Amino acid sequence: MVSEIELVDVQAGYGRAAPVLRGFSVAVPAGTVVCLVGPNGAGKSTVLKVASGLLGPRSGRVMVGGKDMTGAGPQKMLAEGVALVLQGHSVFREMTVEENVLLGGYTLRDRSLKAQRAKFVKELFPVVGERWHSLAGLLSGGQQKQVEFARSLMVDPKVVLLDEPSMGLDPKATSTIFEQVVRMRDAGTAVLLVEQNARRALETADLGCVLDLGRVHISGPAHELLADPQLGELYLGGRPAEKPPAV
Amino acid sequence: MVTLKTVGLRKAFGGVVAIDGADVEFLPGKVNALIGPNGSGKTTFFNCVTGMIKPDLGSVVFGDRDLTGRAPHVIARAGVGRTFQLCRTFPRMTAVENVLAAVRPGGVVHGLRSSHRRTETERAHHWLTRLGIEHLAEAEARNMSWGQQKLLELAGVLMAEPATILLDEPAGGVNPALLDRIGTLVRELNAEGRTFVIVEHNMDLVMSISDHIVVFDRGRPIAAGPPAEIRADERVLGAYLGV
Amino acid sequence: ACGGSDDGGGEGGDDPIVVGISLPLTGDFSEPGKGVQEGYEAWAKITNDKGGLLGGRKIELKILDDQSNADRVVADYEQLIGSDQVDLVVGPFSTRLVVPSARVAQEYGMLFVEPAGAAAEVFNQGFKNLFYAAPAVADDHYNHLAEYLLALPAGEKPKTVAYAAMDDPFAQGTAYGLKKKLEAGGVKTVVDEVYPPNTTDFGSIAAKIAAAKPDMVVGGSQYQDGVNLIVALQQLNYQPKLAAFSTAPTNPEFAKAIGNKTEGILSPTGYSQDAPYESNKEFVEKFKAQFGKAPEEDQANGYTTGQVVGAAVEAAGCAEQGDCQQKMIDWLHSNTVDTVVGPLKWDATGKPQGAHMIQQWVGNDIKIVLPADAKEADLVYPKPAW
Amino acid sequence: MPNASKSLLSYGLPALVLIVAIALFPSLAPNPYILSSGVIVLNWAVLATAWNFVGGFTGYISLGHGALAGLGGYATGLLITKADLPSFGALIVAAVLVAALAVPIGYAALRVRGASFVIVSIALVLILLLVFQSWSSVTGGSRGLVVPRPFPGMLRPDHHRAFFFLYGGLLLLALATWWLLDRSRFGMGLKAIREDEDKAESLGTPTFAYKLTVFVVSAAFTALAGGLYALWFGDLDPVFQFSVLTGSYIVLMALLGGVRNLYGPVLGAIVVGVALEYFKVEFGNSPLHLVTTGLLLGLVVMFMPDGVIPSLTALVKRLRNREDSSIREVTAADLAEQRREREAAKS
Amino acid sequence: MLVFQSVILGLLLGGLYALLAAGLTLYFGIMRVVMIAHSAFLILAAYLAWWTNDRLGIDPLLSLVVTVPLFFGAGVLLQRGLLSRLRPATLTMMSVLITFAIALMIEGLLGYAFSGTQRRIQLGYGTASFDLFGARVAVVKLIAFALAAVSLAALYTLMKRTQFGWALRATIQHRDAARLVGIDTERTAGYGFGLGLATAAVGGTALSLDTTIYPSLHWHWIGPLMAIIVVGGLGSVPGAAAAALLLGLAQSLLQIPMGATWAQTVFYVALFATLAVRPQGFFGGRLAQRF
Ligand SMILES: Nc1ncnc2c1ncn2[C@@H]1O[C@H](COP(=O)(O)OP(=O)(O)OP(=O)(O)O)[C@@H](O)[C@H]1O
Ligand SMILES: Nc1ncnc2c1ncn2[C@@H]1O[C@H](COP(=O)(O)OP(=O)(O)OP(=O)(O)O)[C@@H](O)[C@H]1O
Ligand SMILES: [Mg+2]
Ligand SMILES: [Mg+2]
Repeated sequence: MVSEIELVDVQAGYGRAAPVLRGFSVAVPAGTVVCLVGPNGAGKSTVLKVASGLLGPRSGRVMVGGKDMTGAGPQKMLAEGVALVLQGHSVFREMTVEENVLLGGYTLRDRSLKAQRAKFVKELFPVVGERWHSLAGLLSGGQQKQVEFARSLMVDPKVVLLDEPSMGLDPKATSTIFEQVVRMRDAGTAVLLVEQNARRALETADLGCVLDLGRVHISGPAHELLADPQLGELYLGGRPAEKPPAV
Repeated sequence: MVTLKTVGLRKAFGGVVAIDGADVEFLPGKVNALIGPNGSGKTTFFNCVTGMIKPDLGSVVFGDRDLTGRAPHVIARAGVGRTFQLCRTFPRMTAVENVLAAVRPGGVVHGLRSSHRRTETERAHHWLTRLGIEHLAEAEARNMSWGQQKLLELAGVLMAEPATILLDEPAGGVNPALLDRIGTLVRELNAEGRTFVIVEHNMDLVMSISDHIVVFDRGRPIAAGPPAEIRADERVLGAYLGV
Repeated sequence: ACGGSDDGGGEGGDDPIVVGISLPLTGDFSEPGKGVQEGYEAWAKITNDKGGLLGGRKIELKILDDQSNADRVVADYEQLIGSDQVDLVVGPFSTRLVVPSARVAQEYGMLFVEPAGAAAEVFNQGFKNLFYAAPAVADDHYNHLAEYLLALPAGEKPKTVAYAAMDDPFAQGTAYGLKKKLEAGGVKTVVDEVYPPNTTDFGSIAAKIAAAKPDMVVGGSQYQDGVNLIVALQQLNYQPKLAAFSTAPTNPEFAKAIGNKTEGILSPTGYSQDAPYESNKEFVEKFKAQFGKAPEEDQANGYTTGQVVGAAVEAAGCAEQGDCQQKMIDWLHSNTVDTVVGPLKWDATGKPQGAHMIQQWVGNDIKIVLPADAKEADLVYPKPAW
Repeated sequence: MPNASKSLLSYGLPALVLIVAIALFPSLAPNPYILSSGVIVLNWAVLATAWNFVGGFTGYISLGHGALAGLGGYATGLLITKADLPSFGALIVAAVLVAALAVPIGYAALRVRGASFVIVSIALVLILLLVFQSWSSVTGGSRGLVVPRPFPGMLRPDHHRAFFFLYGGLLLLALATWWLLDRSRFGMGLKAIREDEDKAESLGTPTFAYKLTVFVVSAAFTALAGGLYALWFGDLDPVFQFSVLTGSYIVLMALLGGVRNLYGPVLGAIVVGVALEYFKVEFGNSPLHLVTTGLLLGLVVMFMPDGVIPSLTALVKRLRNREDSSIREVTAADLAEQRREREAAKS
Repeated sequence: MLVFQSVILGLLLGGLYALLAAGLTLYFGIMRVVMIAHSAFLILAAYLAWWTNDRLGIDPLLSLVVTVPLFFGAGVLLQRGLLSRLRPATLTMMSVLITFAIALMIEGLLGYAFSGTQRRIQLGYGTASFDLFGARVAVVKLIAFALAAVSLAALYTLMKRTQFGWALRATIQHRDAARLVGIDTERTAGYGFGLGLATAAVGGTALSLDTTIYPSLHWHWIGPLMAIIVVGGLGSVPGAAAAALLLGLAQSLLQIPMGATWAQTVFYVALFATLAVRPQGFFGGRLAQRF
């Protein structure tokens, strides 16, 4: 079976510095959620930047739908159906929420489709509708994150790359996002998910992949990784519920 | 040990009322948590308390000092340190310099003393080590990943040793394995007598380390109490946890 | 003039006499600067064609560009005197540059004849080595016009005058020289505007003048500001009985620049191609041959400077740094030199003792109308509409 | 400590070279013209170093320092002519006055950051030009101001020599001050402001007081250089004293050398100052000197935005060890291992 | 009477200021580039208009046909070749210097090609004027004003109403995010810059109709224009236009009691007043930094 997106033996890094990714491979088939976890600075965001075309790999290949897209920019990648939601905050701060969301559909020619999608995301994230006309940069951190996610939902990509989508979100919004991930998977989308909320993410994901120092440390079905005690200690944190509550 | 509290704090941005008459009192010498849904005013509350923005009404009281509307550096010197939600580091300084820069420089004249003193540098390395980013000591902050910067910022605040530490989402983007250690760290520092106020959406962390939780909704506190009580509070469940 | 030239020529052989000059070939004053340069070049060529000075020593010009900048002009003279060891230096263009460069020359003990420092401040710096090679300083440019106007019968005398002057020692000096004399003669000043040298929009100044409806308008102008002011006045359809502007109307481009609406405009001038002085005929003729055009005032100023220095050299019988310079200075202080602008003599401060002629646009030509003994046409007053 | 020897190499050695060069230059200069060019270059060096107090530490780029120098010059000249102060007394008083004036100027200008500050600094030059041109009853307007000679009767070459040493002393003083600030906490605070002003403030740095102080210090040195220039040069004209071009030459010099480095501005001043003289000789007859200056500035910004000194150091470093990874790399397992060891050692 | 005449003159002048400031606003407010060379390009365009008229004898307005596309192209090249290579973190500061360098080069080349002489277009209708309720309105000034008004309106519409305007703003605010929604950020930023320079072409031509030009004239324009965009609120085209009209008017009226020189200070007084009272400008403008 052809994977929707596949990175093969990728080497990548920033500027002249030593490589961040050193022979990294991952494949995400359609209708699958692959979760990437790893310590801070392991190179998770770098993987997504390479997969979306923001960062060209030094060597290795990037395949989309079986096609070699190595070195293609984000515009071409988007045309092939690859979309990325960045880590941190990437709203257009001095544009309104409306402009932000509608720009998500920049590549859509069909106006009615755009309107329909906008309506859908407004319903999904009530705050987007409520603050439709305010400048996005004025929203709270979590609200901005929701606008960003809403923006990415304006198109209907084949591959979705999510970089810590739940960061800064309250439990309700986090659930919405995970529900949406599941819904996308069920619709046949390939999802590559980076999460520090690792346990929750692995519970949702089909496959897991632990990244450390730019290499795959271990990969396999998500539930198996969850059960691995050594992994738990090194990457996933002890299960807080098992600890005696602090006084 | 001094108490941090606000009385009738209010801040509106145009039509949006971010904080709506908040009376909040944090327990001195304890780990306090401030939780609430997105947009409930937590960050704005921090900004008001630390002088980054001026409240429209109400006052911020620190012990017996009224610090309402004072400049941020004045409040910082009164012993309140903070981190930012969208983390802020000094991008073209190395990690060690970032941490060293957090040592309170004091007034202009006082500031003429040499920096980089041996003991201080050692302390800076100490904090980097404890937060697991010692290997990045000579790297510039702009070349770090999100989580690494988050940790670096935390190291800076800890280096400054304020009596009261406000953390805005310290766990956002930090690897869970490290999170446990941050929790332990907070507890240790708290045992040394520091007061913490932590804004956080990671409920596991909040519940495990805090002594006292204040819940915000739409700019005002709707509940306050120990974790067990908050966990059982229906208003909290409805407003925040969404169950 | 005296026999010493033969001895001088004997020892110096035919070493050229190097004359160092700094001129604003670029920057704000580059146009007049180039004019002065042509004057200097004409002087060197004409003199050399006649066999040079001191019995056979040719003149060699060393010209540096000061970019119209005072720092540069000082560095230039510093370089010319200190490093290039020139024999003589002569002045740059514009009052702003003359004062600093005269000081350098003074501190190296050099004679300094200059073609362009017409403003009063040049002469109250206490320079002992400076000579202005032109008939009159700025304040005296309009002397003949003032006399003429004040001599008119009471009914015809202009009653009100508007002055607009560029904030520049020279340009302002011309207008204020006239203002002082007219005010003393009871003529009222109704507008007195000073604008910075870089002004390009004259709408408001013109509006103010037009609204005051004075009988006469006087512009203390360089070139372009004068043109702009006249155009702005014409846009407002203001018709004075008399209009006098310094410098601008004598420029060959002037008529075209204001769309040929030049009727009756007055201007002082220190030089006329048709002036009857002996050396002038030679100058005009040879200048035309060299540059293919007739000389204007700037060219004449440069040439005059050369003539003055040349006379001093011949009189002193030498041309080099050192004691010779003081000899030349002393000679110039006590003698008169014949030049293309007439005989020149100086007071102790180096100020020349003469006045300018007044020209007026009549038909499509500019003619000398004052003083009476030099006039080519009668002054038309009140002037026709422009 | 290796740090100490490194700082001796990067601070002490150049200082020694500089002192020796200043001491010897006047006797080596072949003629007074070269000596006067030396004075000009040293003037630039002082100005660029003074500028670097603001530009290098706080990152606020001022195109208006030319105006502060002009103010220093005019203040010196006016104090001599109008208040009858002795020349060097006037110089000191003028520097103090300009420093005092820098407080309100800084107060207005430093309220805004980034690009707005640049605009304000340009506006400062233009407004002072207007004032000094128009207020002619005091300043002499566009007629200029003549500053009496401090050493009347001194011959010009000796005059140059005296001022060369005065400027040399001032430069060393400015460099020493910069160095002291650089290694102080005050300097650290200023650098923090350069990186992130809000963050610095939240850490307890009184950012405004810091910025203002360093601006005043910078203004004082700039005014001293400007005043010295007035004494040396003797003629002040608003058009040249208050020129954006002067300010931009200063910026060019500082940037070229490297603003984060003690000797960067001096090096830049020497390179650009000498180049300016050279261009003048080479292209004297055309406005191409503007083009070459522009080109040089453009090249610096595009290819060496950090300046010559840092670029060279980086190059040397790269040639020495090809793989640029000063960062130790550790995996989560390594970290866990280290921690365990430490804990074991503790107990 | 004099006051009314001054009001007319002030408004006509303000219109020109508005157009020129709009270009600056475009770079500065939207692209974070401080474009010191804007007024140098302005003078360049004015020179080209003068040259067309002087050498070819045709109306200077016709030079627009060439200068507008030429400047647009130059803007695209400038952005792609130079500005886009600057580090985003230091873009604002470094752009000051690089555009300053360009200004110097333009000034130097103009001086080289046309000498430092002041030039002025000589038009048949140069001194023509008509009466408006007792005030005189010069035809050339009215033409300049009309050019400015039309270009401003076009610019505003383009920025607010078109897909391109949105894309441009998005590109500047978060380049990576803009690329990720499918915007060709390089091209967009290049076109944006070209647009700004195109306004300089129009403004320069309008300027050349009724004033003198010389190579170093651009310094004279930088101050007032910068003041206008700060007063108007960095980044707001309507704000810049309003501030321009207001300050043009104020300058013109203040010349009556204060004279030309002191009247110019109104720009700087307004600048400092704005910074003291409302640093973000009086007519909208940029978002304050959020924590
Ligand atoms: N712009 C950059 N320039 C240079 N180095 C960078 C840059 N961004 C990241 N790095 C380095 O690359 C490594 C991997 O970074 P990356 O952002 O991919 O990590 P990550 O796994 O996403 O971490 P986190 O969980 O903290 O987000 C880090 O060590 C970091 O220091
Ligand atoms: N500068 C501002 N201008 C306008 N509105 C603002 C501003 N700052 C905050 N707000 C609004 O105030 C409300 C509270 O924001 P705040 O950032 O305090 O929320 P928060 O509790 O920190 O949320 P989160 O958990 O998402 O970080 C939000 O609705 C936000 O849009
Ligand atoms: Mg990451
Ligand atoms: Mg928040």
